[in-house]
Amino acid sequence: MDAEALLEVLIASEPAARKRDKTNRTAIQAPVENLLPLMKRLRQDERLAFDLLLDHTAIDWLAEGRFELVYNLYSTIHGHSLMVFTSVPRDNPLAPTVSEIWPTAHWQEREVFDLFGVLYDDHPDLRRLFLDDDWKGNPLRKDYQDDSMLARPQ
Amino acid sequence: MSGSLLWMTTSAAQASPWAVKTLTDRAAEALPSSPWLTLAYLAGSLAALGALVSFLGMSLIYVERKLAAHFQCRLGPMRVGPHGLLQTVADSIKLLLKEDIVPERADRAMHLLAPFLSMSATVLALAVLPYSPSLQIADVNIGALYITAVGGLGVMGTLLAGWSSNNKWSLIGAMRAAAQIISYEVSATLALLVVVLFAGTLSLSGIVQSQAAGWWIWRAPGVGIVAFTIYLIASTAETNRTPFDIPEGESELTAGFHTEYSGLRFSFFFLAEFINVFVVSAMAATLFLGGWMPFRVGGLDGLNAVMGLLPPGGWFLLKTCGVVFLLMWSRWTFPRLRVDQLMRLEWKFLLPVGFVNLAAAALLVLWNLYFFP
Amino acid sequence: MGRVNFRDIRREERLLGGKRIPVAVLPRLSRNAGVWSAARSLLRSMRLTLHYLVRPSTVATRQYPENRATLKFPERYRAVLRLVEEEGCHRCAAACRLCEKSCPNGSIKVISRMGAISGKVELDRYIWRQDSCTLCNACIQACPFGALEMRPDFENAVYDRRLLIYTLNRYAGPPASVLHKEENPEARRKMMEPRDRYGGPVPANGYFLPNVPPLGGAPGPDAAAMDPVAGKGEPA
Amino acid sequence: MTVRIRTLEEIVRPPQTADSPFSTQEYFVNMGPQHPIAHGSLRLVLLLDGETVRRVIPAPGYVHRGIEKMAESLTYRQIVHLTDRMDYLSALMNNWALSKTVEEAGGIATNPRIETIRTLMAELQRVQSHILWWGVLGMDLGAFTAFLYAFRDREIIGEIFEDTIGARLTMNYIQPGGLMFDVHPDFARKVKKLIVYLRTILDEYDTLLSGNAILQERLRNIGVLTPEKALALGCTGPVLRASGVPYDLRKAEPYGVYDQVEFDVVIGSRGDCWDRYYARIEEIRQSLRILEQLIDNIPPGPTMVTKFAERIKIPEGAYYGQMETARGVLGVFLVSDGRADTPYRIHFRSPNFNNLWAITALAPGWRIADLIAIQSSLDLVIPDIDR
Repeated sequence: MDAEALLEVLIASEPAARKRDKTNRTAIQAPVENLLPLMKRLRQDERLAFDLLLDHTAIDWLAEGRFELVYNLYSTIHGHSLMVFTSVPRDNPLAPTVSEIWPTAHWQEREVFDLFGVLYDDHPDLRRLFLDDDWKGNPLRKDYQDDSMLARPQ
Repeated sequence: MSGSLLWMTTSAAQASPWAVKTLTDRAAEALPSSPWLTLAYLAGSLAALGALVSFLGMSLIYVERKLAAHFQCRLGPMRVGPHGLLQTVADSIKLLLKEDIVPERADRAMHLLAPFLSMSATVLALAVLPYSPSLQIADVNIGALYITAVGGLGVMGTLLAGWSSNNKWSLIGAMRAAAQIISYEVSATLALLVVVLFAGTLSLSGIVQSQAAGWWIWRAPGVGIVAFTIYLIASTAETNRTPFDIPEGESELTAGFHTEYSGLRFSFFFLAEFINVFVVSAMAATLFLGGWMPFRVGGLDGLNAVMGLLPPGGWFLLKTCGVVFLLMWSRWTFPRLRVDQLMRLEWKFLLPVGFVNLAAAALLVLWNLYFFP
Repeated sequence: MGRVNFRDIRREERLLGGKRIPVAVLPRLSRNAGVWSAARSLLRSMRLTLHYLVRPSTVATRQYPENRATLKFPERYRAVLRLVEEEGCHRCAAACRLCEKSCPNGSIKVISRMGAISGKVELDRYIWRQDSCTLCNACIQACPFGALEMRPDFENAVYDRRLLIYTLNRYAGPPASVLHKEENPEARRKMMEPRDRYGGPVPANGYFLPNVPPLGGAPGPDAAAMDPVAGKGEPA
Repeated sequence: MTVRIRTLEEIVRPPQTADSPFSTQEYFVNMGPQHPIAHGSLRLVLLLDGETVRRVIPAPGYVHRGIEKMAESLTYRQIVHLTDRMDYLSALMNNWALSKTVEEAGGIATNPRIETIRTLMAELQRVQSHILWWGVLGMDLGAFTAFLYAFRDREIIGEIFEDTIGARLTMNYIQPGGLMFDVHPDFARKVKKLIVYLRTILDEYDTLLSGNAILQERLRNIGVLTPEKALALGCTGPVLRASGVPYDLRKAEPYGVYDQVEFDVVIGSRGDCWDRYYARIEEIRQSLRILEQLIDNIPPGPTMVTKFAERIKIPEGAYYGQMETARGVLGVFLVSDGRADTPYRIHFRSPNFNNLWAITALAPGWRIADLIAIQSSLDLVIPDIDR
């Protein structure tokens, strides 16, 4: 399916979703409340059939007070790809887990939890991935500070 | 049948131009003359044994390292001494000087004892090996049985080491070792029995003498080579070497049963392994390749005379080195087997084949169906 | 059942995402290798190792300290950063610090001064931290004068890591393009103020590393600026 | 809300003591971070029942350097040298993945010469990486000789890199806008020699290990990964292809000059360790085919299309670029706020990260020795997982 047809199908099935600009791939933006049903449809709808979750990560928009979550999908059946964006507020970063749909999200969400502190609802094993369990703070947040951080040489 | 056996041993003894005189015999001769002489003799032999063991171990380690290197397109040790000849000496000195660490929660007494148990079991086997007609410590009349029994003792050291280290990897290694060694001893013994059947004696020098007309590996048609192969495989497994090194299995269990050992005690395990390789190779040479007996074919006196030019001790060394080379060659070629594959190989393949082979050998002996009976 | 050769690879086309993709499909290995074929395969691999054992010419080892005389490294090999020298003069014309800015981890510090004789900004000290340099070549690509180069001199071991921070230029003063115009050797020498490898703000004089006492003498004036922890990497 | 944050200690509690001296019990054991199998520093917490693996809990992070955080304060050119240090065995492909994404986002068009040399270098690197992996697999399974043969042959490719790039491992060669150097004059001659040599050497590898009955027994039918499961677990690269999915970005989304060369995507028929093993060996042969087609056809042109001093600015937006490295799909997710010459956020989707995760599904039920085989067949590079 080409990009426009894909978007058409998506927006028809998920009215809350809209196209996201300023990306180099087809991308949609969806509110976090509608994320889980949307993701389920993306996986199960035969016209979409996104069977490979390549990547999941987050962006910390400090000034706007939100985290943007990104899901990067690919379909080995149709050969199309899609980026799904959603936002969660920084003071209550709670998102649904998609690890039931794509088991690979299990780890990717743990990485985001570890480095950004985004919490995933119903995640089967929400633990820090890289850092110690007693680590303070989430290093990839823009306001993270610790004693051994170096400033960029000018 | 007993008649034929009796005939065989006596004929072998008569055919042999070598009179066997063991060191124990000589000691017994010296004993009445002076107790001091006996004492000196004992001390001397102890020192000689120690020297032999460390020399054997170190030279085997050197040979192994060099061989491994050249199998792998490397040079191996080159720095200490010419072509790295003194490398193992330097390594042993280093090991001796290293701290001997006992893990805090280890069973201290057992932990300290285990390497010595391992070592003594292998060294005990050296006592009955016939190196040459004039060089054998004791010609026990059940030599073959003795070797099997003493070899089984070695597993105690391994098991104790793994247990007392209080380390899970060590324990897994020890358990694997116990299972493996005990299983493969069965096959090794079955292969050994084939030769015992043909030779009609359990005495090792008797077995050597019985090969005056030819080595059992070819003189016993078919069964000889099969028994030799089984013995070689089983004994490689008993010495815990690749492809049967699963008790140590470096990439699996770090170092298996000796993970927690360091310094002198580690070197004991190390040395024991190499002495074991020597014992196993010497046994294979003695049983199947005629021990110190030159290459002889019954009836071909010309050939036999030419072969007799090399002294028996030389023949023994040559054959043992050949078997050692075979073991090292396979070690540096093959990947490691898995535990269950190892057990399957033993119980489902080697053991049945060994039994059939033994039965066939018994029939051959019964009907005198072998060369130069 | 005949034994499947593991090298019987089938060429086909498969569909992926609507595209036809040429594929090479590996065969399924047969259930069990027979005793004979197994033994043969083992013997074949033993023959291979024996092949190498009996041919000493196949040994790949290079004996390093012994072969120093014949050891040749490729021209482009990156091991140490050096200032390009033209008859004893460097080429750093403006001390413009482009290299310093291009360095991803702050391994370079260029100290410039106003030349008393030339009246222009000239290089005072070119300090390189070999201990943190990743040899990424960015400084060399950034230099507009071609004043820097990487050399394949790889024997750089020292017993004290403070010794890995040092001055690259042998003198403070104008570059080769200026000096070579000066005919009078006496005048030329006057424009070149010698600089030692260690000294001034450079560590041998007291660069601070955690838990490592200075080599001796008081810390230089810029020592704190060179220290990533105390000075936050910000030169004063 | 059912968010429950857990810790490793919570999971790895010592089990209850056995009721009677004869009952068995499962036990936890740490494999790594210091263990011969952890090439690097990987910690696997195993729940064992005797020799049988019941559960694997990977605990990565021992080589975590915060590359993504560091990259936020570096310019796009400077980040390239950090990508060398992720999957150091595919350093050039990592360089390329970042450069490609930056070029795509910043609207930099390269020329055919640059793309051809990049493709050649990437394929050389793939061959080198697979050869090293072959040796390491041999070592993991106890065949130490394979390891040294692999290192001997890897050296030849290392020397080709040294000639052109001046480094062997962390090369920083492929940069946004071009290449650091043009290829060495000797490059084509040496690569042609290498192709001939490797063809014979690969047959030797087959004799030493692939054809060896012991190795086949160790790999055949172990750790079977079905295509559905492989996709669900996010596996890519040879791991996914061995399961029968011909997903190779060189074909699926051709970049470089891959659309101009002929090669086959190697796929397995069962998805066991053997397929993952032999797929890589066969991939070396396919890479040699690609090298052969390109080595005489390097078009002329400059090797850098931008000036180095020129600052690369990327318009505001989120960009995703990806590439097939020796281990799978390396994705670069790049967010620019359009103001600075540094990325606002950069994220690397590393292939090993997802491939390691597959071990938790593959290993349970197999023995410790099989776990070794499974882990080797996944070809993990730990610094790439941790970043």
